[in-house]
Amino acid sequence: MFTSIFFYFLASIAIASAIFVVLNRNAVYSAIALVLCFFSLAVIYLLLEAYVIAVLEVFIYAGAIMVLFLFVIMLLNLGLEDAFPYFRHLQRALSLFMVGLFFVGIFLIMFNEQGILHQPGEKFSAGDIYALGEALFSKYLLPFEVASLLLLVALIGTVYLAKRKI
Amino acid sequence: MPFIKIDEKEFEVAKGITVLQAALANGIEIPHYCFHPVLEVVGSCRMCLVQVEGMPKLQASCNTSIGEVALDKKLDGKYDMVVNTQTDAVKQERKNILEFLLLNHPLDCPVCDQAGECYLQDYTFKYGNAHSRFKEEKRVRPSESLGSNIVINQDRCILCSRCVRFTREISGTNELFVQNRGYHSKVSILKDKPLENLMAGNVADICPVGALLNTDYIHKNRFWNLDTIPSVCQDCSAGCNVDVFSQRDEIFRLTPRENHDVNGYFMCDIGRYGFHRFEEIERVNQPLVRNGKSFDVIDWAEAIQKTADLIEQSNGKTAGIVSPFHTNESNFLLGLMINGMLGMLPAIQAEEITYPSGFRISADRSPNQRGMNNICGGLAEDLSSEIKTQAIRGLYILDDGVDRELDDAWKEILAKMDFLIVQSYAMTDLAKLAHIVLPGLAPYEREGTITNDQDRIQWLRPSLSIKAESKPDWEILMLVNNALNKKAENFTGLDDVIIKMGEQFPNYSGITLFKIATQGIALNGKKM
Amino acid sequence: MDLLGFIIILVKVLVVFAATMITVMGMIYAERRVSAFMQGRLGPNRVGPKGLLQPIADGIKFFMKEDLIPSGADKPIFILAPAILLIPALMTFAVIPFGSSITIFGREIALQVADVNVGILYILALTSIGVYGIVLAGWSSNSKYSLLGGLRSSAQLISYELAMGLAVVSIILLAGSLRLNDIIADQQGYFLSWNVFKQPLAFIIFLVAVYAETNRLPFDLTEAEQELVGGYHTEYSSLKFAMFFLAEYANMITAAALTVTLFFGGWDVPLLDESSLGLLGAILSVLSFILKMAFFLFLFIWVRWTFPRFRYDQLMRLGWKVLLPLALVNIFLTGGYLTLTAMK
Amino acid sequence: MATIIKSYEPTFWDKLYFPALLKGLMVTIKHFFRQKVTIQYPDERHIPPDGYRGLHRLNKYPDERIKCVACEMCAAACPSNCISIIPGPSPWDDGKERYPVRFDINLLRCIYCGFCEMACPEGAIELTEIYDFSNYSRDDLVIDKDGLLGVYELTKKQNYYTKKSHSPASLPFKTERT
Repeated sequence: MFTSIFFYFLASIAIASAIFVVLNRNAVYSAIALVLCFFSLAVIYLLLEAYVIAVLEVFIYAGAIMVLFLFVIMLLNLGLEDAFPYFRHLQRALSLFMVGLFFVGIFLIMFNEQGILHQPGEKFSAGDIYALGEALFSKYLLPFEVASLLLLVALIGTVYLAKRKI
Repeated sequence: MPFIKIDEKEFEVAKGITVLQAALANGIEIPHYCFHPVLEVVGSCRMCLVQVEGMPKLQASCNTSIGEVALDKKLDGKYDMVVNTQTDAVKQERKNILEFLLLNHPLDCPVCDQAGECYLQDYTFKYGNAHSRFKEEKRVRPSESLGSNIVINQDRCILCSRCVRFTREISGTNELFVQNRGYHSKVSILKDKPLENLMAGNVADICPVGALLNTDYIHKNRFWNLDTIPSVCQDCSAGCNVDVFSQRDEIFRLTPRENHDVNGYFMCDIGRYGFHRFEEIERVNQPLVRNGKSFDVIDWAEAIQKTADLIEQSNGKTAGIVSPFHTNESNFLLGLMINGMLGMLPAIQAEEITYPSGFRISADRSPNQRGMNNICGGLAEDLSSEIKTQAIRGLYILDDGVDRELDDAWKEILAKMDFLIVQSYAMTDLAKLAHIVLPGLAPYEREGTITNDQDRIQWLRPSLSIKAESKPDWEILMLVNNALNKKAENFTGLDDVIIKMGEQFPNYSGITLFKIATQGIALNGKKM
Repeated sequence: MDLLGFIIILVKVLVVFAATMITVMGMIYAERRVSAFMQGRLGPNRVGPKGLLQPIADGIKFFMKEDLIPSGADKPIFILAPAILLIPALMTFAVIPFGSSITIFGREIALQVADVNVGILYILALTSIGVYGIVLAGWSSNSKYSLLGGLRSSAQLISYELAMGLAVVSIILLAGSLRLNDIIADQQGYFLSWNVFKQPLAFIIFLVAVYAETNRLPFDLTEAEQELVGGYHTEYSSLKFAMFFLAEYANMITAAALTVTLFFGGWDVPLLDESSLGLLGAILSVLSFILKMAFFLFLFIWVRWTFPRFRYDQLMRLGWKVLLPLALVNIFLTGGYLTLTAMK
Repeated sequence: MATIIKSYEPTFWDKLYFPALLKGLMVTIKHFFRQKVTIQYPDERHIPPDGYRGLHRLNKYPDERIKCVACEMCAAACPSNCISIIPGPSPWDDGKERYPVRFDINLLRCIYCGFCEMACPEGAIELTEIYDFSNYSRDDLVIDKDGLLGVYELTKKQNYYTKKSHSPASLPFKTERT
C-alpha cells in the first residue's frame, strides 16, 4: 500500500518533470527538470530493490551526462527558441511521428505480452552486482561489447573532431 | 659707441654707462648690493668687483664707466674695454666680501622675513663659502622702529646705504642717515624726525637684506608660499604697477613692479596698504531685493529679470551712474545698456603729491577716471540737476564701493527715485538704499582694463577668488542687457567686451589683454 | 521496520548530523589556527578560551550579514544552488561505518546510519550530484567569475571522479563487495592488512583525487581568488555563502572518512578484536575512527598551507594523463594478481 | 669563453615529486611548532626601535619656550604638503622674534618620511615613536600646536611605550584607543 502510493507519487513527479523538460524554454531549467526526472526514476528503481541500477542511474545519467549537458548549454548560452528556425516544421512533424511510434510500440507490447510490465518477483536480479555482472558478461556479452565498441568509436571520433592535427 | 667684451661676449654700449649697467642690460649677472638703477652710485658694498683688463686691481663695476679709447690703444685692436666677471681672482674676492659681510650678520634666516628674496642669502649660496671661519661672538644690537611701519634690524644691516640714498634722492625727505663710524656705523633717524613720508614703504623693498622690514608684513608669511600676480594699484589715477602677493585667498602684501612709463621702481604707502580696506567689509554675496526695510535673497535669474523689468517699465527714464572705480568694460557695458543719461557721483579728490624724483600721487583717488570718461561719451555734467530736469525715475548704479560716502543732497535725490539698482560688492550706504542689489566683485577679485590719468591702459588682474554667488560685473551687465535687449549679445569673456569697446571707441581699437600684458599700452600712441 | 528501529535510525541520523556539524565547526577553527601556526602567527584566540568559540562567532556573523541577490541573477536557481551542494555533502556520511557495533536493549546496533550494499557507488553518485550545486551557482549568479569558477569546477570534478572511481575499483576487487562494511572487514586483522599497504598506488591516486574533488588546495582552481575573486560563490553572501562553506567542509569530512574506511581499515583498531571487547571495543573503534579521520582532516589543512595552486592545464594533464592511466594499470595489476591467486 | 651551464636534469625521484612534497610538508609542520612572532596588540605593545618615525611633536627649551620659529622650512620640505603654519610675532621679549601662531599637521596626509625633522634648523619638530593614534574622524586627525606640544610632554623623558604589557598614557588629542 505504502509502496504503491510512493510509486505513484514518484511516477507523477517523473512525468511532470519530463513534461516540464519539453515545454520549458529555458534550457538550464529543462536540464534541471531532467535531473529531477532521473532522480525519481532512481527512487523507483530503489522501490524495485534494484540498488545498483538506481545508483548507476544517479551516478551516470544525473551525475555525469547531465552535467556535461549543462556544461554545453552554459557554454553556448543559447536562447534556444531561435536555434533552428528553418527546421521548425520538419522538427515538429518528425517528433510527433517518433512519439507516435513510441506509444504504438508500448501499446503493442502491453496488449500482446501481459506479463512484461509486472511487479518484480521476490528476488530481482538487477539488485545484485554479481547477477548484473554475470548477465553482462555471459548472456548479454555481445550487446555489451557492441556498446563498448560504439563508445570507443564515439571517443575516437570526438578526439578527431576536437584535434585537427593528431 | 664703445665696443666692449664681457666674459667673451661682445657688446656695443652707450657711452658713459657703467660696466655693471652694461652687464645687467645684457644678461650677465654681477652680484651687487648698494647699486640701484635710480640711486646715486656709492660703491660701498664692493660686491660687484670685476676684473678689467689693463687695470692692476679689481674694479667696482658699478662705479667704472665705459668710455671710448684712442684707436691705437684699443685692446685686441677693437675693444674699448675687456671685462672678466668669472676669473678666479673675482670669485675669490666675492668669497672674501661675503665672508666680511657675514661676520656680524646673524644667520637667522629661519626667522628673517627676507629669506627667499634675500640678496645676501642668494649670493652666499651662489658665490660664498660653505662655512664660516668666524668663531667669535657676533655683534648684537637691538631692533629699532623708524616710523611709518618700518623697523630696522641693526644686526642684519650690511650698510649698503640704499635706504639712506632713497630718502635723500627719491623722497627728498632726508630722514635716514648713517650714524657713527666704522664698527659702530648704523642706519638711524633723528629723534624728532622719524621716517614719515608716503614713500617710506619702499625702503623695505630696496633693502637687499632683511634689515629694513615692513611691520605690515613682518612674521606673516614666507616668500615662497605666496602667489605673485602682476596687477595695477587702484588707489589713485596714477595707476602704479604692483605685484600682489597672496596665499589661500588672502592678500599679504603689495610691492611696486618696475614700469618706467608709470611708476619707475616705487609706489606710495597709500596704495601699499590700501588693500586692507577690503578685508573687513560687509560683503554682498547674493542678489538681494528690497522687502520693506530689509532685503530678501533671490536667485540670479530672478534678480536679472526683475532688474530688466524695472528698466523696461521706466520707459527710458532710467539713468546710469558709472563709476571711476570700475573697469572700462563695466562702464562701457552700462553705457550700452542705458540709452539715455549717464553720469557719475562727485569725484573723490585729495591733495596731489609730487616727489623730487618725479614720483606722483594723483589728486584723483579713483583708479579709472580717465577710462570712464573715454568710454562713456557724454557724461552729464551736473547729474543731480539733470535728474530733476529730465524727470529720471530710476537709477542703475555701479557702486564705487567702500570709498564712497554719500552726502545728504544725494541721499535725498536717491530717496525720491522709483527704483534704485545698485551693483556693488559691499553693503555701502548706496546699497542700503537700493531696491535691488546685484553682487559684483571687489577690487583684487575683478579683472579688466583701467586707464590711468596719462591715458595708459593697463590690465587689472585678479588675485582673489570670486566669493559665493557674486558674478563679474561685466557679466551681470551683459545678462541685464540681454534680458532687456532682443538683439542680445553674448560675450564669452573680457576679450569680447574689449573688442566691442574698440568698435565704438577708436582709441581702444586693436587692444587685447595679450597686448597690454604687464606694461600696458599708451593710448593714441602717445608715450607718457 | 518496527518503531524502535525507526527511533534508533533517527537517533543515529541525528548523532551523525550533529557530529558532522561539530566537526565542521572544529575544522573552521582548526583551519584558522593551524594556518596561523604554520605562518608564525597565533590566529583567532579572543573568542572564548583559546578562541574556541570563534566558529560560533563566525556563524553569527554569517547570520547577521545582508543577504544579497544580484539583480541579473536567476533567482530560483541562485537560491537552490547552495542547498543542492550541501544536501549530498551531508547525505554521503550516511553509509560510512564509524564504529563496530554496540548492543543495547538486546539489539545489535551497527554504528552506521544505513548499510547499503552498493555503499561505495552511493558515495560516488552523491559526490557527482554535488557538482550541480557548483555549476548552477556559477551560472545563476550571472557573473563571469562565478561562471568560470563553476565551469572549471565541473570539469575538474568530472575528470578526477574517473581517477578516483578507478582507484576505488581496485579496492572493490580486493574486497569483492561494494559494501563499506565488507571492505572494512576485509582489512581487519593485523596491521598490514590495511589497504594502504596492499594498494599504495590506489591510495595515492585516491588521495590526490580527493583533494581535487573537495576543491582544496593545490586544486582549488574553482575559487582561485587571484583570478576569479571567489569562484562560483563570488556573488553569494550571508547564509547562502555559509552553506557553501559548510558543504565544503562537510565534503572534506566525508572524504577523510572515506579515505580512512577504504585504506586505513575504517574503525579497525590494529591488533585488536573489537567484537570480543563489547562496549569498550565499540568505543575504541569509534575513537580509532575519529583519530584516523582527524589525521586526514589535519592533512587537508597541512597540505593547503604548504603547496601552491596548480595551473588549470597542469591540473587536467595530471588528471587525464597521469592519474587515469595509473589507475587503469593498477586495476589491471590487481585483477591479474587476483586471477593468478584464484587459479592456484 | 662561454661557460657551459649544465641544465638541471630531474632524477627519477624528482619526477615523482613525492620527496619534494614531503619536504614541503616538513617545512610547514616545523613552523607549526615554532615560537610565534605575533604581538597581542592591545594587551601588549610593540616597542619601536630608536629612529622609528611616528607621531610628530614640537620641542620646547627647558624654560618652556617653544623651539619652533615658524620658518616653514618643514612645510617647504614636506613632500605631501601636510604641514600648515601661520607665523606671528613671538610672545617672548628676547630671542627669536618669530613664533608659530598655528601649527597644524594633517596626520592623514603625512607619509612619515621625517624630512621635516631634517629640514628644521631649530630642532623643533621631531617624529616620536608613537604609532597608534587612529581615530574615527578625519578632522580629529589634524593635530594642532597644543597637541604637538602635548606629545612632547608625553615623550620628553622616556619612551612612550615603556613596557610591552604597559598601557601607555592617553594622547593629547582625541583618539579612539582599544
